[in-house]
Amino acid sequence: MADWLTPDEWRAVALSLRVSFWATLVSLPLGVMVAYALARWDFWGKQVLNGIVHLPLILPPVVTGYLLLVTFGRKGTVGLYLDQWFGIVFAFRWTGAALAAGIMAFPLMVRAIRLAIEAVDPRLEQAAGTLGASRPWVFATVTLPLILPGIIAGAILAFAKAMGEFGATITFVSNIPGQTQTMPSAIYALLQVPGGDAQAARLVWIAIAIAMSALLLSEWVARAVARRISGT
Amino acid sequence: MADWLTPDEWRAVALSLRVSFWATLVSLPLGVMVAYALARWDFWGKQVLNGIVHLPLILPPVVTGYLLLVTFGRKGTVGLYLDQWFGIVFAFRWTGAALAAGIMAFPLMVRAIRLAIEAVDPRLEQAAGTLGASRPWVFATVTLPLILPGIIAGAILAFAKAMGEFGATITFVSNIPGQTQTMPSAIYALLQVPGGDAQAARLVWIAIAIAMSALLLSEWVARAVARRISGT
Amino acid sequence: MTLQIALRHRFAGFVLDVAFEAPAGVTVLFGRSGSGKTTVINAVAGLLRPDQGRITADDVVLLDTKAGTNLPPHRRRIGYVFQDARLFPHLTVRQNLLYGRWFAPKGAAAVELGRIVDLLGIGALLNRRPGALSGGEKQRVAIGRAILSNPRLLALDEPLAALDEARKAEILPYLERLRDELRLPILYVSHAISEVARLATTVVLMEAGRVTAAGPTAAILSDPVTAPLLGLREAGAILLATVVAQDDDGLTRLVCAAGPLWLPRVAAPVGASLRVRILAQDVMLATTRPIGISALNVLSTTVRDVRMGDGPGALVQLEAGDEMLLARVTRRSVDALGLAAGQPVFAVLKAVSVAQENVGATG
Amino acid sequence: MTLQIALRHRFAGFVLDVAFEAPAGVTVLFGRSGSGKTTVINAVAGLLRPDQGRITADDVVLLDTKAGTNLPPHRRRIGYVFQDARLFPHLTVRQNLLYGRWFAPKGAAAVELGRIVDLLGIGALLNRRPGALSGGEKQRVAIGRAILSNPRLLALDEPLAALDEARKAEILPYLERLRDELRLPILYVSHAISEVARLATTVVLMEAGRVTAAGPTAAILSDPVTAPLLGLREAGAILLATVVAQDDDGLTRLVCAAGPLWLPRVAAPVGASLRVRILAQDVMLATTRPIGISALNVLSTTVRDVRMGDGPGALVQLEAGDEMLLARVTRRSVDALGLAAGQPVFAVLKAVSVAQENVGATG
Amino acid sequence: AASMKTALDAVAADFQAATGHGVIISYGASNALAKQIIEGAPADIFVSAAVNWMDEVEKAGQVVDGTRRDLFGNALVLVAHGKDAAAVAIGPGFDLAGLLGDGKLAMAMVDSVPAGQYGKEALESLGIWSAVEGAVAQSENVRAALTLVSTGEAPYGIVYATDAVSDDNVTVVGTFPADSHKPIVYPGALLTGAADDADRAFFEALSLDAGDAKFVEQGFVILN
Ligand SMILES: Nc1ncnc2c1ncn2[C@@H]1O[C@H](COP(=O)(O)OP(=O)(O)OP(=O)(O)O)[C@@H](O)[C@H]1O
Ligand SMILES: Nc1ncnc2c1ncn2[C@@H]1O[C@H](COP(=O)(O)OP(=O)(O)OP(=O)(O)O)[C@@H](O)[C@H]1O
Ligand SMILES: [Mg+2]
Ligand SMILES: [Mg+2]
Repeated sequence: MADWLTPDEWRAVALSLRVSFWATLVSLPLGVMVAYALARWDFWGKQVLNGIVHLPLILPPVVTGYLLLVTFGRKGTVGLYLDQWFGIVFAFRWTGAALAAGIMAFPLMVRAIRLAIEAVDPRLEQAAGTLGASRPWVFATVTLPLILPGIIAGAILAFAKAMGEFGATITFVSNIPGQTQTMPSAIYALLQVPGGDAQAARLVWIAIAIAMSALLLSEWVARAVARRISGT
Repeated sequence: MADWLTPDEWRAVALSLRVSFWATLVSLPLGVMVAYALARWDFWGKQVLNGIVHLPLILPPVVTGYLLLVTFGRKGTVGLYLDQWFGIVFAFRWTGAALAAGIMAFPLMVRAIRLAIEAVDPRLEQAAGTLGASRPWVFATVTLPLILPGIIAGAILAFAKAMGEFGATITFVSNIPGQTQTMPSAIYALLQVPGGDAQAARLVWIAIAIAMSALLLSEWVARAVARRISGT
Repeated sequence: MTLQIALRHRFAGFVLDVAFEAPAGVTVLFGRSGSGKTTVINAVAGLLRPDQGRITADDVVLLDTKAGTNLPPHRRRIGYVFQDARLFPHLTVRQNLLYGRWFAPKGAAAVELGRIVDLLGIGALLNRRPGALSGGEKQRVAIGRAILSNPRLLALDEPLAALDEARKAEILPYLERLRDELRLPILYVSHAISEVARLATTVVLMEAGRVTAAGPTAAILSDPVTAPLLGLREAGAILLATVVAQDDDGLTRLVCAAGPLWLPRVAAPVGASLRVRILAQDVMLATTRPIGISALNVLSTTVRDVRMGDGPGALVQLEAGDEMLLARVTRRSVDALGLAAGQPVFAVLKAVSVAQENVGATG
Repeated sequence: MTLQIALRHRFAGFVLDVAFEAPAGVTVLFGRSGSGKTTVINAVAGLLRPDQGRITADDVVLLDTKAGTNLPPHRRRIGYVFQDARLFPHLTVRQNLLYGRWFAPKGAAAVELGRIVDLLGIGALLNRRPGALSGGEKQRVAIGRAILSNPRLLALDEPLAALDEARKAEILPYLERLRDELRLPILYVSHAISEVARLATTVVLMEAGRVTAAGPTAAILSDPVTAPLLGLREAGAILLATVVAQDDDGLTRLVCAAGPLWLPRVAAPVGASLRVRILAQDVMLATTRPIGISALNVLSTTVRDVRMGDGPGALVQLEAGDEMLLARVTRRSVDALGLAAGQPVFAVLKAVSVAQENVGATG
Repeated sequence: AASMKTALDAVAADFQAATGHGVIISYGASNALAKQIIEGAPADIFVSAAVNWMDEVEKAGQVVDGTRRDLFGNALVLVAHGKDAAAVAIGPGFDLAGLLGDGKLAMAMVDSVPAGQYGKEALESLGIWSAVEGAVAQSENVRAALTLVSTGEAPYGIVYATDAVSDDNVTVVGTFPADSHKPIVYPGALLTGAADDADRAFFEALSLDAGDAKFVEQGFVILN
């Protein structure tokens, strides 16, 4: 493999995997929380939250990237303090790419999980309550297992989106080989070069192969979970 | 309003609305069909179909745009025949922008609808069968009404995505003011010019306002539907 | 219409293997929880495809796994009342009730909506959605929905379990009428022997996936061998009786092979022929005709068989003409009265013992 | 523990307005479908917040809308068996059964899993998931789950409706033991009067959202005014009797205020005190002591009241010492025997008429 | 500027081989890179495809005084789809509209992307902008415009000479006169974040003969 991929490409593949994995993993708990709040609670500003979650979908990715840059950049409103107080820097790091990917994928993840939560029969949650389970326990022992297919769907959507994310990422953290050059960035760069198409196509195939594997895996897991729930 | 938007911007707003609306509307029936097939049927090549549906999510938008170009372009493998036989041309038309937006939004739409279908209790469909309803009727009278919240969710995701779609669209149909210059293209163009930020921000706000209205509307409809189903 | 059913299916840990015939009328599937009743009905309705099996309704083949025939549920037209009501949550009660109408063949003998609604007492619920109904209300709507779909066969899975006695007493005669007037064959699952005795033309006893006995109701109920399977308290025989007169004090006079019979008012015209189930435990035996007692019915019979039970009881089979009667007494009484085959005895029966639900039209 | 319940709630088209007390023991809610029984239980369990209401269990306030107190369901610890089983589809039967264990206070008197599993006959199902259970199996698991959660109160909404007689006969004595041994208060919804008579300490009759009568079981069942509300066939009185001897021929000899009483074997030691429900329709009256009959029990009583019904029947209330008995006879017999208050009569009762389910421990 | 990738990569590789210092190059749209630099991107050298974005960076005080210089130049060409399209003479008032027929003219965005801006300027100065304005399909960047021509979607396009080099499906049918538009220059500068000698060395390497050769190969014009 190392033969037919340049080290830069190779690094792009590894980086994309790392970015997508962490973007998905870290945003998952938050996604579940937000989805739960949107599905089940009524609170002031609910529609505002809902809107904010959808924002990355609506905005051209470049805009999201700029917003990220001015917010989480080294001199950004938030980035500045994260750096000063916690030493956390997103700008031009792979973590920033993960942040961008996570945010771009967030609406997809939340919507999938939310749909799953809305489909849970509240009477089962009531039953758990009468058996002594408090709200958090009901969530952990009844709601969560029942929405697992939705969580898997949300995670795979997020992962796929993170693998393909380009506009916001390149705008936010630029396109630095080995650090922030994900596969889409690498493909983009190759497409800018006369004769880079063949090389780009190779990367595209790799991206497809990775995403398909993840997809198949998720389908398989979701199926196993669904079978368990349907009881056969 | 016409005061503070240039005619080109104004046309971009109108075009974006048109493109998103039609992209959503036309892909909806197909989305429902594909989601149903993925959720309920087992057929050869199911995972291939699943993969293809997800492809636009995984690929950098530029690549998707490029593939659209070589497929549905005037000289594209499919486009050629569409033109010759039906006189349908996508290239450099708003219909092409709608096609690109629809395809980019398709995975999101399908996933939302699929989750909703998977949550339908098959025992209700069985009951409809015993009452004399054939498969298509069961679908129309039981499944479809029950997945309405999922369809709404899928539609709003698709609409939002279509409003924000940029990379594939500009690659496929380029950026012709009044014909294919959607809001994201317009915003992108503005961001390329030093000092264009303020104007871009205005367009961004309009995009947000439109998408939020659509979102609120969809939430409201989904709520009404859910209330009907829960029976209170 | 005769339904021929032969099925073989295995779930993990459960094997269903049944074959029986359900002739016109009501066929009751009776058996303990988990004995496979619902599974049989599901197969008949086409919701379960058994490993092997053949189901025919007269000459229509609903299923034949060998020949590869498997009519889809909607072409079987079986009005199925599920054990769980399965109402459509997005439709109002009225829409639920009328759902089957859309698909019913045009011109089929239609049952009126208003009639069913009144019968089931769901008039006030028509515009509600199922989510806001009580358990019994749901079940009633489900019954209405199945009947109104104009089915060729009704399959009722414990339809009355969630209902109060009063409501049951209203619905049962209606089911009887469906059976008799529309000549609608009915497959009926029930744990309540009174429903069985009243409605059933045929009884199929199931146990752990197999049929242990099947046959005409009267035979099964008065057979001292199968009776205990139904629960001893419910053993009893069915007498055919004819209405002779409606007396002024609210009693109906009938005549059966064993003599005259007074029952609380039976809503049937003079001359009508009825099935009267007499529970074995309601019959008292006397060697001499008792006098000064409140029981109105004293029938002359002959002991045909005495079958001692394992416990303190005994089942005495009595003959009156060509009809059979069962009496359940203690072994102590058998000894005290010296009961033996061939001995004439008087069977004493209180008029009020015979519940309305045990008097049915012959069908 | 005494439960005080006062509720007011309105749904579109239905108003619930009840107030009653459920003392220790079993309180049965009895009423027609849609009368509000489930709604009451939901409010007690905390699943429905009524418009107004106050519910206390001894001095724990579960709900007080005026004071704004509303204990969440999980802190009420009410083992609720729902009308629809509501098992957790993602857990096995065993996990469903043990679900409440996680949350039960440590050290509470624990009911053993094995015991419940045997009782409910669900041993073979433990590793299955609810999706693959029959209707009755689901209901049994739901009962087990509620009991095993170590609740402070059991609320059972028609728990036995989907079960066969044999299974019911096994579960009922167990519920009785729960009531007596663990002194677990039970709220019980049922349409089956035999369950009511057997289990209930207190009966609450409901009709269209209101309580029409409430009180100790014996009083409600033997009251000629409330009895018809329960269904005439089920009217009957409860006699207190003491076991005197277990005879060899399978009969148990008891003694009650009206004299000796023979019943089919009662599984209770000599000296035990029992509640025996005697259905009005099983009692025959005679002006002279009958002889040569199969009925073993002839009790000397005095007529206390005769209440003519609308139809052909009459309810005769009999006195024997300080106990009451009810007999249901025809008006024709009342006339023929000249029954009137103060007249001594013999009440004739077959031993086998008294079903096992009508003999319960006093509780 | 992403269009320099081939040449820059080659120079960087040589530089690394010679000095042992690795070079990390981030390719992107000039505007995005400029904004990133202004927002504190850890960049040492900025090479822009547009003068105005370099101006922005300079205004933001990110450029080391005196290091800015115009590195390369480029030419604007008219390309046509196909291997052997007929050459056209580009001069004032030439009939581009007639050439196009009902086809489109592929360009980079004419108001924002440098290549598009130069192209529009050239067409204006030749007096044919108004004739073809309605037929212009504006792409995100030059490469995308080239792709449109390459796939035959648009019969003609205006791109940099450097981009037209290697595409077999397009033919350069004419070059715009250098005086029809502002000179196309790629300014480069050392950034204030840059400190060490290696940075300076590489910046120098960009303009050394060896470096130049690489760029010339790609069609760039050397300006220093
Ligand atoms: N999908 C399934 N997988 C495995 N076992 C099953 C499945 N469905 C039913 N069974 C088992 O088959 C047996 C028969 O089930 P069935 O539902 O026919 O019983 P039933 O006679 O209707 O009982 P009930 O009166 O309790 O409703 C039960 O033991 C049940 O556990
Ligand atoms: N959410 C609701 N909205 C409106 N009406 C309701 C709602 N829930 C219950 N009802 C009505 O309140 C009445 C009482 O319902 P409830 O479930 O308490 O009856 P029930 O006595 O348990 O009846 P059953 O024996 O049939 O289960 C019914 O008429 C029912 O239709
Ligand atoms: Mg069943
Ligand atoms: Mg109820």
